[in-house]
Amino acid sequence: MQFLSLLLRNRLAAAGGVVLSLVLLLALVTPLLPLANPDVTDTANRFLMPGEQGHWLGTDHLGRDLLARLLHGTRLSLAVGFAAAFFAAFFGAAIGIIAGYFGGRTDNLIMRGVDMLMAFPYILLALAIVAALGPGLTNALIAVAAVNVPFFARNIRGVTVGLAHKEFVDAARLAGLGHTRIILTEILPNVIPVIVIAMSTTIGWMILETAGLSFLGLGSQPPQADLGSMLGEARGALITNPHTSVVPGAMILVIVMSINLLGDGVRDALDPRLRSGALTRPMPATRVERKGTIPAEGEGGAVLNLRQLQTQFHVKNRIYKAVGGVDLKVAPGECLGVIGESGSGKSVTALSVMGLVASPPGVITGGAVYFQGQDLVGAPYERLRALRGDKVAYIFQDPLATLHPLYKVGDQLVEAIRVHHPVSRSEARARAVALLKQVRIPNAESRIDSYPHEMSGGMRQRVGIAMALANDPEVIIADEPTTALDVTVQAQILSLLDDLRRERGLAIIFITHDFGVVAQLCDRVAVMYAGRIVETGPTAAVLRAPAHPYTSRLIACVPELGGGRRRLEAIPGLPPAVDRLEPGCAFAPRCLKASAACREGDIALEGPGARAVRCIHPEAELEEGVA
Amino acid sequence: MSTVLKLDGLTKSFPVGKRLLGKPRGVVHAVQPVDLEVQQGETLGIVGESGCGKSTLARMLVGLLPPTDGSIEINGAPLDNADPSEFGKKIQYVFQDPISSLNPRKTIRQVMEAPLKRLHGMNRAARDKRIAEIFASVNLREEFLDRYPHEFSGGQAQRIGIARALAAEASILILDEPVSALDVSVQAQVLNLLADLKKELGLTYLFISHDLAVVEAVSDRVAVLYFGAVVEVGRAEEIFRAPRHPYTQLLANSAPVVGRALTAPEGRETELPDPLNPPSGCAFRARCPHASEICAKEVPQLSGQGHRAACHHPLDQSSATETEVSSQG
Amino acid sequence: MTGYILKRLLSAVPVLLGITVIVFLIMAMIPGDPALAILGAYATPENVAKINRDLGLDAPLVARYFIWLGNMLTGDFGTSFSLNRPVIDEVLDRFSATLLLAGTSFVLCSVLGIAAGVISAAKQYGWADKGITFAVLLGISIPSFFLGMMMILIFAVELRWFPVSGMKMAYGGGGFADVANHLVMPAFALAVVATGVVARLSRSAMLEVLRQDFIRTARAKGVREGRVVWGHALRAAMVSIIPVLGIQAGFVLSGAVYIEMVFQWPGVGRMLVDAILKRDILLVQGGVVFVAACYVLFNIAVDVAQSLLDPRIKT
Amino acid sequence: MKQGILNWTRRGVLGAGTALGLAMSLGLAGQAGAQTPPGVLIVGQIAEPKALDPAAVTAVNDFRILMNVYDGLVRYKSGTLEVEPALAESWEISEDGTTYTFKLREGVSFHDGSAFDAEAVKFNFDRMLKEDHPYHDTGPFPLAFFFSSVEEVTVVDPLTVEFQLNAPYAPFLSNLAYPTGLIVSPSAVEEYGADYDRHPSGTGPFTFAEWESNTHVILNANADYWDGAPELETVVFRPITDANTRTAEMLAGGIDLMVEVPPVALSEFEGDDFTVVEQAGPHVWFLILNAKEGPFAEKAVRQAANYAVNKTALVENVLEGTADVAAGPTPPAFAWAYNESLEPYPYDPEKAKELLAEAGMEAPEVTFYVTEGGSGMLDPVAMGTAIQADLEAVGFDVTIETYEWNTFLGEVNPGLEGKADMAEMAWMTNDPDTLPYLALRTDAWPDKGGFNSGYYSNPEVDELLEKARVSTSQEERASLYQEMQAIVQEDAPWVFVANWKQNAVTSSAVEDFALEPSFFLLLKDVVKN
Repeated sequence: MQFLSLLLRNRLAAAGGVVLSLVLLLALVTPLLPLANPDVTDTANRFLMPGEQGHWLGTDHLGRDLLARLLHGTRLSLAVGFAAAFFAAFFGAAIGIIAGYFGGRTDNLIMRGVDMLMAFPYILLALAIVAALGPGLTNALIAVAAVNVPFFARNIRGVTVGLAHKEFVDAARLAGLGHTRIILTEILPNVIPVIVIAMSTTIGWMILETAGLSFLGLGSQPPQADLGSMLGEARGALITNPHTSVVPGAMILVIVMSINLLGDGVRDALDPRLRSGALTRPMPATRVERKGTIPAEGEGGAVLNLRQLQTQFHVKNRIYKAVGGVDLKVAPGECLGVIGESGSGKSVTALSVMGLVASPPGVITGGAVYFQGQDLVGAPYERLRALRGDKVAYIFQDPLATLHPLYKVGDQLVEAIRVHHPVSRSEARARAVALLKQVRIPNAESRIDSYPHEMSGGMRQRVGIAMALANDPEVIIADEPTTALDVTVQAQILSLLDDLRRERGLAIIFITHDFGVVAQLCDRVAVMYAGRIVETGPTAAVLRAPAHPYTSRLIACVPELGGGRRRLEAIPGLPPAVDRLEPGCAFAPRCLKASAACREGDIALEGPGARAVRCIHPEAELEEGVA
Repeated sequence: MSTVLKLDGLTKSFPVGKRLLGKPRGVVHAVQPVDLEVQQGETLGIVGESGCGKSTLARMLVGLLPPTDGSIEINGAPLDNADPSEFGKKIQYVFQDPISSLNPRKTIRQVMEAPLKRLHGMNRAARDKRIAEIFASVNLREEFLDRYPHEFSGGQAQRIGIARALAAEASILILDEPVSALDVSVQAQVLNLLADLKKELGLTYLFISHDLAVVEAVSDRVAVLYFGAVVEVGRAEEIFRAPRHPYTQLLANSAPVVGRALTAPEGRETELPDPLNPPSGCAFRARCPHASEICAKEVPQLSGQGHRAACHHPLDQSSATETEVSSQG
Repeated sequence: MTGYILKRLLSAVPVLLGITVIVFLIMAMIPGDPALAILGAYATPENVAKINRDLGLDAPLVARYFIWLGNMLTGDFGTSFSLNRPVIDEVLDRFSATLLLAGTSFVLCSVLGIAAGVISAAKQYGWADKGITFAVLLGISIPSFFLGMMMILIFAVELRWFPVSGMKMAYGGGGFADVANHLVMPAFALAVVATGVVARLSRSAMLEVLRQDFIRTARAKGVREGRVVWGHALRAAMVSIIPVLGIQAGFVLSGAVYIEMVFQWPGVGRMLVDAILKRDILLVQGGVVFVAACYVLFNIAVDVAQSLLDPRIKT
Repeated sequence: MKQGILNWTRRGVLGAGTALGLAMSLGLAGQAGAQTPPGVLIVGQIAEPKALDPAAVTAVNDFRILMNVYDGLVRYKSGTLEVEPALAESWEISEDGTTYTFKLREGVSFHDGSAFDAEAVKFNFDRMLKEDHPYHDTGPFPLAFFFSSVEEVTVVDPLTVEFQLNAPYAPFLSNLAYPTGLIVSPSAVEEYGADYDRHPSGTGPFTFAEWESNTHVILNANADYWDGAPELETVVFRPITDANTRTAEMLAGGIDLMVEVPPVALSEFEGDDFTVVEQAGPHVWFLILNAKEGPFAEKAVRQAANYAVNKTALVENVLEGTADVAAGPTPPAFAWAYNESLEPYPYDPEKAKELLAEAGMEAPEVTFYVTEGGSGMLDPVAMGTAIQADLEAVGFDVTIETYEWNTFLGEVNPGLEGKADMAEMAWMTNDPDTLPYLALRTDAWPDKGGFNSGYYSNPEVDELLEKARVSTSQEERASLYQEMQAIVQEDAPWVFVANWKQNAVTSSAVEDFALEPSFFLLLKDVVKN
């Protein structure tokens, strides 16, 4: 049902569907319509123009009624196209699933055969098959289906290979299922959408191909005609009576086009990535739709100052308030930790600074980002771009995904430099080597010519850091830079960052979910929950005496090394969904201290000096922490 | 207490650069010969960094990968995965990624019914009853049964995964990074649930993780894996507090801990050895501050009583984690 | 790299052998006697037997296959009885014409298709995207032979902008401008479908890539948007576009059959259709094997290009 | 009125294509349609020639080129199918009809410079006929059996050559006028061997210049031609296999002369820019009826079929007047042998129904073999479909099976028994003997090596044909053939449908062009302005 509504929402697909249903309906009722007999010749009245003597579309070279022939031809073409697609899909899928599921030698053998068939330009194979079987619509159907089997087989095999290694297949095996049952109940349901997509996007092609064979005279036999053979017969009179060609040609076009439109719609509706709107292209900078007043920067001294920043995701009718009014600032030489669980909005906050939140669906809806006193929210793209990587640099989480896989790391570094500084390539390269040395990459001179995949995770992240340092930025925003790394490597990267910031007086905003990391690296920490900061203050003070119940319980959840076997504290319930935030404290439903007041109005983030907490019932009275 | 799971010289190697005919170009020893015993009702933690072979080991244990060599015994009988419906009753697996271990096109009920039907041949009524029991024990509501996997959060999905494993009524569960995809607040929920279940049902766990603190918190004993081999085994409370193998010590020192100053625990070659071209002797020697000549010649074997380590120069039992290893070794 | 190419070439050998077997078997299955085609209305049983003897068609199937294969390995593809000409000469003549047509179309469809796809993706949901999407849809839905027919009617017969058919003027032609002039319509008609397919795929590949983290990295570095799209994103998208180009080459080669028919282009596709109809077995076999071999080589070239582009592919 | 609407639709298509046009006009808006220079004639041929060796080819398409490069000993008199001297100035036939002595023209030389003489004639026939001839392997020579009655060719003196036949064979002279009898240069054959077919050298009005496969064959004028130099400087033969494309090329000015204009396109060439030329030829288009089994075993049913088919409508509408209704098995182009008194079966569906009723046939089921195309087949699919409709109108139940030409021949030539009741067929011959002798005699049933695929048998007809074949008197032969035609028409072994009027179109720049009944294309006297 969801599928249908999705399909209908796609206007083009719906239009295609309507046209196709009309054509199908016409084709179905053709025998019932008061049409002339399509095969009765009337050679005296040949090549009548449309409308003449009651022939709506005129007559062909034997005086047969074109409308009747067109509708009957459409029936045939559709039937053959669908049948060919079905058979090709059926056999192709069967072969593909078997090859992909069993793998190894079976796969090798089958796929070599498929390769062989695919080594022929398909038309040669189709022609040869028709030549061997003799002309006729059934044989053309067989040929078209046969030449398409390899395409399906290869396509489905690829999908099956991916599925066969999925964990749920392993799980099914452990649940006692045999191969046949796994194929039928685990693999097949997941392959069917792919088959349907492949079919819906190839039926049009199949109709074209069968029409092509008929056009060459190898398909339907007279007096019966499908659209292709109508076109083939009409070709002789192309110049004198173009309407006899245009009628079937246009019909093919209409059918194939409506099928393709619908097929695209089916694909879009079935493809989970498309369904979630994931295949939209992020714009160069996040969309800004600021409502309300722009908050002033307030007291200075910070190199980067976020004021009441709000970023939302607009997905269809839902609004996810990922960042719901965040105030953060970081001074030169300072390291600010932002900590939170997934979905707390910490990464979105970081990305919003330079307009890097993917948009659509991201929108910055309020607040300001002051960099050296100037508001960047809504700044022209070119200004943002000039700052990105130059004054404000980023380090991202997964260095394998965030480095371009096809460029050498050196080239990526050189680019980062040359985008902002008009230096020669060789100069930039020398600088890149120096940067790699700074981040303690051994053999920097040779490593510079490596591709990212040739490096280990730790080395890659060092490259990421080098890239962030390339233009001596004022601020580095590090978004979970060590999460994907092993502990031993993480320790090295953290100590490297720490050294660098002390050497260079960098301001760092460090996003993480790990209290241990924050404790070791950051001067101050801000704790985020459901898009807002619930507590902030000097790291040591916050860790020692967390004020917000969330902070304190979260710290208690984290097992610390050296405690031996024990039971852990847990927070019951789940973090709230940010598209359905209740008024008041977002943590209230999970909080043991929650009172009615917690669920009422907005609670301010307040506290003395450097510390602040957004809670009515703080765990402890705040003391002014030491930064 | 009896030994329920016994691994004897379990080895897995993958051929690399397969050719159509003839021998492969090289062999990667993903798991070096591993000997381990797990007692009834015990939780054995296995810890190691990425690429150390812990998942390969786990997959061999549940018969998803055939071992190259060695044997697995369950309750004294060699493991036989020829008949999946027999095998599944002995040992079950909980996957790392809770969502992708559930077939996106099946309802939770269908997922839950498979083991009951295939392994235990229950009829419909019996199945419904059993599912209700299991769901109650993992704190899941029965209304979830008719939903599809994508409607669940990671924590819920992982409970479903555990529920499925329980449905098989196997006494041994292999837990492969069961909480690493979860947030800390949810992670604790799941870990506590696992602990409760174990007590109630008398299960035996093999708990695999890269997170030292988590492993320590849930395990009776811990085995440390490095480069496909067990380098140290010992009681959970001892192994990180007083490691005997330098690698274990390195791990313990690397874990970020509140209140400990930030230092780079290691400055030398940090990368794992090349699996296609493994070093002679001890695989850790290139990173080891104590490496000597013998380390390059002989592969160290696990030695000691109870707390065992595979090292030619084991650390003194008394040396505590606080002893920082000089980074330039 | 050389090793990789050699390895790929070697792996093509069994594929090619398989192709020879398939072609040979299919041709052996085709009913109808080549002798009949030679003799036409004068085919008496004696004459037929004599011609069959002359053509060596009276030997057993397996023997014929190996004789044919052996000859082919020495470069002797036999003689076409319908053309009375060595198969290899005819195939080379015809193939060069097809290469010109299909090659031009292939370049057209690659360049236009990728450009359209990239623009379409970069301007997603904008007017350019809608326009391109519609044009692409029209392109992949129109039968190329119908398009060709209409083009002849309009641009050759009515407007006389381009010649109707053939590869060059019958008399005094053959210069670059002349051939190019003859090439415009058929190359365009042939390229339409493939351009559509390439554009669609390029668009989705680009959309896929533009969401990747490394694009965000490039933007975070301050790389200009033009370079992000046409440099970073396109380069990564090429990894999935190139294999499709390889497949499209096959489609263009296949589509050339119709286009060669409609425009009377003296190419190998039309030759093969004629040869199949005339049961000119040696010509069909030789032609198909030659075309298939070229296609296999082309695909190896595609793989090599792919491995040059993508350092992650082990060579 | 019709013209008006027609133009309007053409506009419509034009309009629809304008968008496309704008895109295209960015390309090379070229100088297409440029006229070819005077003196150069571009001929739109129907196919690529197979070879330019007259002994090796069978197709009319190739003959069209060869007749301009070579001469035979004799040729057809312009506008007729009667032989006249060519390279032979005169000849004598012995009383018993087995020895032919030819006196050759003096001072003729081949294009390669070698002299034409009696040795050359002997070389030509020995090459074709004698398996031990050193150049016999430059074949195969599929039509060599035209001369299978020749026992020996003897050089009497350089300008006299004698043919010894093993039996009297009346069509011998007209076979000599056929392209298979054209004389090639022995020295060229010796020089090129098997490659001779691409390096032709004859004595004809044009010399071979260039053959680029699939593109053109170019001939240049032979200024020293013994019968006077041709008017044209150069002739270019362009193969355009597709009739529709040929038409488009003609309309677009890409060719000056096209042959075999598709009937539907003829209306395009009305007006001053083009000249349509027509010529009836020795062609007959008919339906073979299976007289051995099935409904057509009955003569009345065969006649019913003849009455049922509306031949006038077929030739006028389907074939747009490019053919005449056929009356019997012999085409009127063989004027001397044609029975003028025969009238075609009239279109009379009522009579057909009566005959069917008399024969007690109700809705006889008929399987009808139709071909997709083939030499002389005149739009066979459309014809077959229209015939099917006509037959069904009087009560037949007709199923069409369509085959590609060669497959079709493979099905039809071995006989229709057990497979079909009716098949399309067309023959073009150079002698009134050929078709009936090969396709109507009892001894020509397929199992005896003939082409009588419908198993017609009438001893009277057999006798008449045998007699005519050995007679040396044209008059006697004429009366025998005429008698045969009357009997065959009555017996109706075939449905006699049409005699093709071959056509061609020339642009207004071409003058003095005419088609021959032989269907050859003779360009010696053509002028191109």
